[in-house]
Amino acid sequence: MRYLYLLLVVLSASVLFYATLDFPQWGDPNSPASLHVSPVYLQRSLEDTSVPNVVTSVLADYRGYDTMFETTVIFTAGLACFVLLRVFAPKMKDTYYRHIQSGVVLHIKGQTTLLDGSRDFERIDSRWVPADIILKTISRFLIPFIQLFALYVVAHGHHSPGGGFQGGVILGASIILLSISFDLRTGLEKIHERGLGLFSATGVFIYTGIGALCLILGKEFLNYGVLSKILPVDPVMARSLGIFGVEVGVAITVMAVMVSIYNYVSSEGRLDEGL
Amino acid sequence: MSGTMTYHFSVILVTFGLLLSFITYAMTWIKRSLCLPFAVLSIGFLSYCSFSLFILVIERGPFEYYLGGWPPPIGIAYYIDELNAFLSLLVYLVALINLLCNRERFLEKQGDRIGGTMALYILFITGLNGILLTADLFNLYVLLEIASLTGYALLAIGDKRQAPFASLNYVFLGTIGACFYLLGVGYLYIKTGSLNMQDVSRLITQIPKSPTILSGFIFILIGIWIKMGLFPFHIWLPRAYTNTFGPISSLIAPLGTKVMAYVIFRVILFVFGKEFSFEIYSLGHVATLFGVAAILYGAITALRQTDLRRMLCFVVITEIGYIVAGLGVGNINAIRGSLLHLLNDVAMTFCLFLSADHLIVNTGTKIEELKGVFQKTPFGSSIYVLASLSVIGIPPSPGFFGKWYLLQGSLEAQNFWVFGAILLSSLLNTVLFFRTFEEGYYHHTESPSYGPKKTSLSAYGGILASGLLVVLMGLLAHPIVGHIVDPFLLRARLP
Amino acid sequence: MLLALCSILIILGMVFLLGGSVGILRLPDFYTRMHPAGKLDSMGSLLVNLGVAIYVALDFNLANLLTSIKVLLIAVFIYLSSPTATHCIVDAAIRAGLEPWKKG
Amino acid sequence: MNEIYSIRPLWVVLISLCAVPLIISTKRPNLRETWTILAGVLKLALVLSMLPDVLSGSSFSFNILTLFPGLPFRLRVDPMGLIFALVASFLWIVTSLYSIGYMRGLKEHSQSRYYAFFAIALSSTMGIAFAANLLTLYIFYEILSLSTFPLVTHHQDQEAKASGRKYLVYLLGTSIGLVLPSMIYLYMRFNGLDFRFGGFVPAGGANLPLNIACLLLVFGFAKVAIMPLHSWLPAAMVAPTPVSALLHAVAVVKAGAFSVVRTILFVFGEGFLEGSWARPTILFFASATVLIGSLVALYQRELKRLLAFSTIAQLSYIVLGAAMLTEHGVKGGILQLAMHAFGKITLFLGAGAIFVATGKKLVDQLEGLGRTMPFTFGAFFVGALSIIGIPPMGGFLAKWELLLGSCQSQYMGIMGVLLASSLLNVAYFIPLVYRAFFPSFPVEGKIREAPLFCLLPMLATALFTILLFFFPYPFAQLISGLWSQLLGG
Repeated sequence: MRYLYLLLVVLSASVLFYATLDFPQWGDPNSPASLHVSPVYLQRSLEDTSVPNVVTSVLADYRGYDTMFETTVIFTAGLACFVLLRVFAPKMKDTYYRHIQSGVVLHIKGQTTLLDGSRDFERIDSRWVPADIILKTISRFLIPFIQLFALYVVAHGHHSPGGGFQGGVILGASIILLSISFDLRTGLEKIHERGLGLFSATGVFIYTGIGALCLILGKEFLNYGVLSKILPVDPVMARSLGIFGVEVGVAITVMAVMVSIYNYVSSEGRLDEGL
Repeated sequence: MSGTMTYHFSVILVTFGLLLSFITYAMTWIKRSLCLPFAVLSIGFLSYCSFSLFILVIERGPFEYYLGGWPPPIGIAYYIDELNAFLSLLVYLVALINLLCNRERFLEKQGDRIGGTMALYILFITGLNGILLTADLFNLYVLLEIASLTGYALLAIGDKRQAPFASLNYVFLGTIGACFYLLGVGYLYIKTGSLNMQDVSRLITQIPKSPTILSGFIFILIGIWIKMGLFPFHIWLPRAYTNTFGPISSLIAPLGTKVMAYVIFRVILFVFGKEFSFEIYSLGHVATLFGVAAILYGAITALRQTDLRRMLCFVVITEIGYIVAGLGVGNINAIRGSLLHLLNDVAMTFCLFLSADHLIVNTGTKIEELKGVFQKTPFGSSIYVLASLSVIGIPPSPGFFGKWYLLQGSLEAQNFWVFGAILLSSLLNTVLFFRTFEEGYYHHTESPSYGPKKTSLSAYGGILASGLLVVLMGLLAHPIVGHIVDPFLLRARLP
Repeated sequence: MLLALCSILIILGMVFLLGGSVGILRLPDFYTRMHPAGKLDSMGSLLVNLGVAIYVALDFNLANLLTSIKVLLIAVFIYLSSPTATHCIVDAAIRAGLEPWKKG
Repeated sequence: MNEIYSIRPLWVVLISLCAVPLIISTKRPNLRETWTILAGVLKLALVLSMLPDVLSGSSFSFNILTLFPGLPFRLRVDPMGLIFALVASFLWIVTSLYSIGYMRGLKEHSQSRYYAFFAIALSSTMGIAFAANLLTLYIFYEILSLSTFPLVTHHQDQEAKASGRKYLVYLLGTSIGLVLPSMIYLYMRFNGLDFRFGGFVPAGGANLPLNIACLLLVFGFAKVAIMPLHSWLPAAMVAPTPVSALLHAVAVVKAGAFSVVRTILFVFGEGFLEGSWARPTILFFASATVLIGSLVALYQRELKRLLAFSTIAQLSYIVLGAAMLTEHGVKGGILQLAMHAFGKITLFLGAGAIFVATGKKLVDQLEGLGRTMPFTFGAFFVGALSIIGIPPMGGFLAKWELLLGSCQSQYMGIMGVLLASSLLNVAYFIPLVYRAFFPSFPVEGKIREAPLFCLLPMLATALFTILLFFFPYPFAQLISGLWSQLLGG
């Protein structure tokens, strides 16, 4: 059986090498790929969409439909984690509470909500690591900057590398950092499961909704130009704005999905105790 | 206005599918009890759209839809013809019936997660519809990812503990398949610079002998074959479909593989073209080989199974073999047979899995546990018998018509391998199904737990509807060939 | 003059980075290896970033000034995050019970 | 000859199918059986209503839908189909009445299912009779195989299971494995499968694939039980007796024989078969079946198995008659289709009546029963005489025509076969009846006549067997009409 697999690998590799026989030269400006459609994108991007970054205009406008599904793929990943991992069960059987002043830890068997919300006690994880003051302070300081940067990346996609996916990832990372450096419950206090769920759906909904809005306004799906009917701009600028709206949607979904995947995976779907 | 609206139905089908699935998921966090009714309504609405689209295509002939208003090859286009409009209608019907039939079971199994499950459910059929309608090779890949991802997630919801592992196994193989497809599309792009099917097809005819194009062809073909579960690439299929939650298997088993089979036809006939595939390179021999192997392997291995649903999985593998073998024979009657069989198989496999699932709920998954089930649930089991007879190919069931064209085509091409394999597998299928009939029919169990599980009226309605679908497909076989399959073949420039 | 300064800064930074890399490879155990990874890398990247910032700002206008500020900000954030990360890793290792290396 | 486009043939087919939901839905046995009988009477009335028109030379036809290009799902009533339909629909009523007595007498289980499948089987038999092309016939043929499966395996025990398997393997195996390929080949070559008098296959019997196709069809319709594809028939004897009667006299085997006659006369026809080697092959196998079947019947101890082998032999008469392709041969074959039905059903009903009244199945046990059950055995005697072919029983007419036909044909050997077989028939029937009336030892025990519901149908069929000798008018007329059409076409 092992040799069979080896044979398969060799076969695939040989087909791959065989394919290279007819490859155009590396970076050849006369290769078919750079003669057929690409020049159109390069020349017309700015006048069609008023977006100088060709990557963004191809991504979100010329082939915006693909990107919509890519965003949906991310949404689906979050959805799959929710469906497969989420356990709507009550809290862990055993809970631990720490008296903040004295540092005494109470191990409570069975369920209780008595000490929740108490000022003197804090709930801690069963495998508790004492709070690290350096980490907490630094992340508290850094997180706003990270989020600011994320917004910058989202907004700056028109001009420089960036856009919804990258910005969303950075935004999500900031919240995951919060959950790691404090604990899962702190992260969930800032943005709880319901919010994440709604955000992840809302983001893709914004993308698809903008497309559908174009449809309702009487043009093809995702034909942002028609948004000029409701926006006080010309069709080209409307395309640019449409792309921006879409990018925002992508960022929201990516952020929410990243965080919720982290939450579900790290807490085995209970959203009770994290890493 | 209404005319243009129906023109937009092509894209509404897919994008509103997305929108509705997002809302369904969001509903989890607003009012959970509304998720399921909303999902049912959504699929109902989409089925209606699909039906209007189908009527439109039948009335006016095929048309293109430019997404974002960019004409291809700059943008992405949809190409809607009779065949894919009909298949999409079938997909929605199957999804609707399956959901209606298994509402309670979904709710019981998934509880508070029902919103997410329903969103995945809608996304899955939406992805399949996108695959059907698109005319862009890369867009097809993206939608393939959607359909696969949702498929993995749905299949991991298991009756049995092995379900997640089986699904993981599928994830690995499915990813390899998708990668191969993407690699192939990449090679085509390197040599043509385009992703639109029509455009690529035009450009390929200028450089048919390029090794890169050939490699792309091979990779795309193998990628899709893995996804559709053709014989040597099928190993994920029985495990994934057997262990999963029953209503999921009755959704994915009929739809997943058949839509991929449609992609094969689309790619071979409309991208690479008949000359490239059959005359320059001898796809015919390869496909015949694989197809015959799949038919025989599926039919023989199915005989060895003790688990009912696993047995049906091998029946699915056999059916895939028919479709590929018909493609391999390559003349008009055989391909007509393949396509007709593909369409019929959606209905047949669906009915088979749905009714078998009903039997399984009442007894157990093993065939020997079926004892006396025909007395317990005479209605469900008679639909099971109907579907089985259709798979065997008893006229006037739909299975018969597909086989007839396949046999006629292979006889015309003097391809006796395919001819013999189809006949033999029909006979083996007879043995196979009558084995289950015997178990169900003969043994009385007079135990105190005797009596059917409580089954709601809608479940019976769903099973009945699936049976009716099979009967209708059989009765309408000739119009289907005349109005749906033949125009498709005509445009593929088959004689 | 300033060009020479930034050359010196960048080269010095590289020396620190090289030292850090050699240290990670050559030092005997986990804790000692974290030492160059934390300290020398921070110093090296600070120097290199400083050099780059000055180099960019040589041709003085608003855009370049902004760029050089961005580069300096990178240095600041590396200075914040890199030691914290090292600290956390070492902390985790101590909690996990990894014994420090003792000669002999 | 004019065609009447009418929905009536479809109604004939559907009427018993429509009765199925009524039969299933009702809980009360009386009502259920009323539906059955009612459907039967209606069916017979509809068939009879078509008789005058068909006798005057017209035919009814009805297109249901198109299955393949140039190949509709079509019903057409011609004289030959009408003969079969008349026999089957009349005997359905008789069998249903008999079933009431039999099933209630033995307190059988699942009677609703039994009547429902009985009705479906009859529907498909009508479909076979009225099929206008080979594919339509094939469709109904398959439905008949499937709908009789639950009847054959009605007892649901180990023995029934084994015979059920055999039944299906033989019938479905041959129809999928042999008939289907041959049919597809013919369709491919001639672009249609419509039955035409004299066949649609052009003359020129040397064509190898066509010869093979012909043999595949004749042997593929395994319901006719030409050896070596006969062994399902004795196995299917485990069924309740009314089912055996249906299988062996009315629906199943006659459907096979009918299909073979259709194949020989309406698909291939004289022109093709004249010079082909398929025809001698068929004649050889049919003759062998006649002789071997009768010989094997001599050695059977169980009454129903004896009748089964007798059926195997008698069915091949029909094939012989058709394959002789002479006027009297064909007439004899088709007459045999009707006459044998009446004779054999009388015998089966008799066997069933004996079983209901006494519980006896074996030939030896019949000793002396004729004294206590005079009506049953009287009817049995009439049936036996008809099968042997002794006047004044209907069977004689068929044998007479067959013998005339064999004189006309070039195969004189067939005459020998027919005569030898008649002698063998005498050899296995007469001692049986003789011993029933004149036992070699005194018989004790209280045995009474069979229940009235069993007795009356049997007497009716016996009476008809005799009447058909004196008044064969509709059948003979239909057959001459058919023959003149054959000559004309």
